[in-house]
Amino acid sequence: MTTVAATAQAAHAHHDDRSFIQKYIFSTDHKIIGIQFLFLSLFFLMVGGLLAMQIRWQLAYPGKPMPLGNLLPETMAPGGVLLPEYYLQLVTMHGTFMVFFAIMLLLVGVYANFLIPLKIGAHDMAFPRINMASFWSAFASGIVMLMSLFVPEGSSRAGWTMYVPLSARHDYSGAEFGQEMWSISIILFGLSSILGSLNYITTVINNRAAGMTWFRMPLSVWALFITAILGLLAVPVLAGAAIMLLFEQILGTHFFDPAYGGQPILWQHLFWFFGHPEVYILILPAMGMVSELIANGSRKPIFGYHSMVFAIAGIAFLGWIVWGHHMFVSGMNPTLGSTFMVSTLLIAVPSAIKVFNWMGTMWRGNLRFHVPMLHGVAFVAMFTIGGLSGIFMAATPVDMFIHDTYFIVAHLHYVLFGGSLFAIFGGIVFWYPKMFGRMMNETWGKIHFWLTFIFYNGTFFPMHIIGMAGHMRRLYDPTIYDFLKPMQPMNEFISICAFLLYGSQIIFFVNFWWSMFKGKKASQNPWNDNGLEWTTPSPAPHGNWDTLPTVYRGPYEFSAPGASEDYLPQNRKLPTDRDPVLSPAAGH
Amino acid sequence: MSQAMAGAMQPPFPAERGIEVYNKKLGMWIFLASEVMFFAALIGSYVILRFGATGAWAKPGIVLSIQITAFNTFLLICSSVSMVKAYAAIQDGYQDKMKFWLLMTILGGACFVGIQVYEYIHLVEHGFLPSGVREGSHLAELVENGTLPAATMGLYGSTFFTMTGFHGFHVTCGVISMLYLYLFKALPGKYSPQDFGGIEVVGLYWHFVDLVWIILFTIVYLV
Amino acid sequence: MHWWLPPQGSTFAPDIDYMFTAILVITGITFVGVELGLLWFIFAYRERPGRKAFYTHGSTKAEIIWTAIPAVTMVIMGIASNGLWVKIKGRNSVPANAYPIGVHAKQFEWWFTYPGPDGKLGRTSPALVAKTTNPTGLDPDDPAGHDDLVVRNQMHVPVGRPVVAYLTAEDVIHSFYVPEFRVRQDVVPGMEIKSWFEATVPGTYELGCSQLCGLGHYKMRAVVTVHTQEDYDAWMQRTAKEKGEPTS
Amino acid sequence: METAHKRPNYILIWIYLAVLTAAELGLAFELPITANLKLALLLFLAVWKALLVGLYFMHLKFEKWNLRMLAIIPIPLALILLFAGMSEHIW
Repeated sequence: MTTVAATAQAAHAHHDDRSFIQKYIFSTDHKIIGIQFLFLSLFFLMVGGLLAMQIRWQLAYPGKPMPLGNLLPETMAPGGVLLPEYYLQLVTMHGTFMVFFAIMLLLVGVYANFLIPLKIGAHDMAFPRINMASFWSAFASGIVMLMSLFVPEGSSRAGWTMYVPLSARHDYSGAEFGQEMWSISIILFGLSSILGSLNYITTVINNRAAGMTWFRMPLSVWALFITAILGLLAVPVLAGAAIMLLFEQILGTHFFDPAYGGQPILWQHLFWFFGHPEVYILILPAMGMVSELIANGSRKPIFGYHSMVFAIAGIAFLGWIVWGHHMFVSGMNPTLGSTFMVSTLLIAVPSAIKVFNWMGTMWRGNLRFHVPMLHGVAFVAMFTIGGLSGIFMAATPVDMFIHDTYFIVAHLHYVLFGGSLFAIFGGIVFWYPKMFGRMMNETWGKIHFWLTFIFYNGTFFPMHIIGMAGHMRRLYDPTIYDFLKPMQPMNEFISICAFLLYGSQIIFFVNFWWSMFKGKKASQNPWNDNGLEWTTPSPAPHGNWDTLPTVYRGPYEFSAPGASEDYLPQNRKLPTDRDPVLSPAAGH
Repeated sequence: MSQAMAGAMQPPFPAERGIEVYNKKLGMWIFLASEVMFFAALIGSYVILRFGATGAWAKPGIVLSIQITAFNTFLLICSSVSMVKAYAAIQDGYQDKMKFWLLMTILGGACFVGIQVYEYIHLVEHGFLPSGVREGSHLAELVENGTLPAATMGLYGSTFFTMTGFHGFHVTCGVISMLYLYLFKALPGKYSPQDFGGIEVVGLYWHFVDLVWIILFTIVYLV
Repeated sequence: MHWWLPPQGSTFAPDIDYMFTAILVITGITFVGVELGLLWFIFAYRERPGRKAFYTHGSTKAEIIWTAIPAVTMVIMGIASNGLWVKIKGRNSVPANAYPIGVHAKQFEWWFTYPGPDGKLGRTSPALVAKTTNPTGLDPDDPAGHDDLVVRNQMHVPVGRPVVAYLTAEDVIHSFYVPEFRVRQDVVPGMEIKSWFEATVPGTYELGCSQLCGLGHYKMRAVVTVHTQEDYDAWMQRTAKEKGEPTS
Repeated sequence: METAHKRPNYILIWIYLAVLTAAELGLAFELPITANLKLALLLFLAVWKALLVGLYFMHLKFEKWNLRMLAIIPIPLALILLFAGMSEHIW
């Protein structure tokens, strides 16, 4: 079966006779699907950012007409002044788009699809057609979510966490179709995510190349593998909860309706039981990729490879028993609060191991500051802030004060933007040659990096300060409160930085599209990296390799003594290397 | 590892690396793991809601018919056995036996769905809805005279229809995929003792659906 | 512009601020250490011609050190926080002599019930809520509720006396939040949650809803006035006179 | 094809399952035992039946440990969710 398929694919590599639609639209090639996911998620990243800009305008200049705001329909912003109902839609959809359709798709959809087969030495995913189904259900889900903004009454207004009863009843939130479309979209998204995850897990377990033992796998593959396990087991819980929410809306069930004995807290348990593993779904792949970028940029083996793997696994394991820290003040059993506090604090340990190991990797390296490396180092610096500010929230008494303030907003953006997005940008630049066969422009990449880095900190660091002063989240007009009025200058400063931050992203998008057609042609291994993906031409052909590579060592053998260059590809056979033993049935 | 051990319960497909379980079967097991979490969300919500309910829960046998469902349970167990018989038959190379048992499984599953649809229609006629008890129905009278507790009937309806509904949906998917196997794989004789992955993989799904029903039958109908 | 935590207005505030500061110091040291280390490495190990990176796969000793130190710190921090947590929110944390005030949240206003001379709150039930005549759903059959005072969007508390808020919500989840008191508690429909605090400084504060509760979330604001006991009693008498019989 | 283990007697498992179902039905009647004991017995029987299906029909008994692990991993997670949710009502 496999061998037959392998031969067929190998034949394709030479002579690709698929039609355009088979090749680029309903493709089963993991690389094309990864690129499809890339376009989809970058689109949602842009849309999500645009929503954030409107939020920031309203917070800085409440009640003033927004520039270009009169382009929006009357139901959103009459005369360019945002309505409260539209503001809540912005808040909800910004969170939903960014978490589900931008970052999660970028990390899991794009990188897992593109990198796993290339990095473990497989022709394709274990189930290429399921992979295609996964993309198209994510696509459908995204369209439904996007459309919900334009139905009568607009999209859901209950925040991306959809706390019931607000989200469950029309007379509480004022949104009917939009709310139902949110649930439907999330159910579709859950399907896509589960199909993707089972594919990634099967592929990593079964389709590794000869010699690619578990502990020779690149850390990005480890991270994506463990992320897939988290997604596989967490997302169905969200799908179940979304189904209950949908039934609450269309069938009139009473799961969350206290008048009939339903429990609003149950939704929070279900949501965060998914939601916390989700947080790690959004950061673990970034951590894995950053390990690649930093090792490559430092020209040094990753410091403590095994403990990096165990730290990923440890974070994933602890991720299941910490969800209650989102609910310390929700009316949850306070004894559970104590338990969740301890498990949450313990997560700091594997996170610290990772940060110190990245620093250990850079220590006495030969640091080459190409654009991906810049993003990798920025990830470490910013993730440190996000991780440390998490400790404040883990301590229950402090959380009681800063919960639902801008301190939380700052924290989560330091992890998701300062962490995940920097890794994503770095990763796009790093693997761009393998995707499109050309390099992205280095100078513009550096300009984009520095502008992003500066304005990003200008946007999110002050949020810690206004959060400490008690600034609540999701306020349409903070000037209603006397104690928040003095913070308006800071809000303006944040907003101006936010606009500049969004503006800086234009550089990236222009660079991205320009390089696709006009960029410098990429060689097979432009970054002098060791991974298997660099042993196939750029861009990688259909089927990846004619004959699968054999692996002789781990992925981070940079600057090894005795090697002629400062890198040593995983598949290069040295005279001292022995071929992996492959019995017909057992091949490790 | 000995050759015999490695080949245990697997068709002798060309060797694949990893844990020596062929991709489809491994993929199905991974999918089932996520299904466990899906049903854990639905069943867990039911248990949590019922455990936390302030009033008593309706006694078994008043709203739901235990007799019909017991028969349905038996039917599903039988279809599980026939599925495993089909699997054993093709392992031994008996094409006709395999086709017979597969057909029996499909019939069993289809009957199960049919009976469940009948049960739903019957329940709705009597006034049992996902939103609770319909005004002026037979069940509303029972609520009025105290046979059924008014406070928890809403939750009862919500959880019952959601759990059994999604189970029924899974059974339907199983029947459809088995029908596909029967028409396009089994009848044209594409299975052999060397290649029966489809039967084994869909069988795993089918047994899982049976297993979920065993739990549901106990905690929804009998407790 | 505030650059620090809000003024301290309750007995919890010093403890919580101390905790906050302690964590800030610990994380601050780590932060400065990591960022300085990164800058140093960026400068010292930048690429120069002819250099080759030091080939190493790690050091078990170093890893044990940087696993153990955070682990110990976190466990200590957990133990320290838990004591405070149990004092604030623990099962039996509400002092026996706490003065009860009913807090009823609905879209988008706060209703406060004061116990009157008998010092007891009347029974309430969601089924009895009527928009204008009985906003909090006081049960007319409960004699303890006959002298209760129901006031909209104004919370008055005596200084130096533990106050326990009985939090109920009518429609969606709200959150009771007074920054100066460092108190926050979600108000969940279908549950009655007790949250206590002791105000220390007389004055006027703002109470905000800090859980998204719908369109008017941003203006779901109430004023908290902390009185001395005498002023409080005077306020109570004045309001009772103004209101006449507050319920039924 | 030779299987390395003796094939279980599927009909015997079927009889087991039928008998256990009958026993459960018997427990559904009014019996002179406490509700909690009844609940415990019913759950015990349900788990027994589920185990029979899992171990014999799904061949978990004859699989290697790593596949069994895969089947077992979600169960503690589901139990954690269940008990955390239930603990809301016992404090």
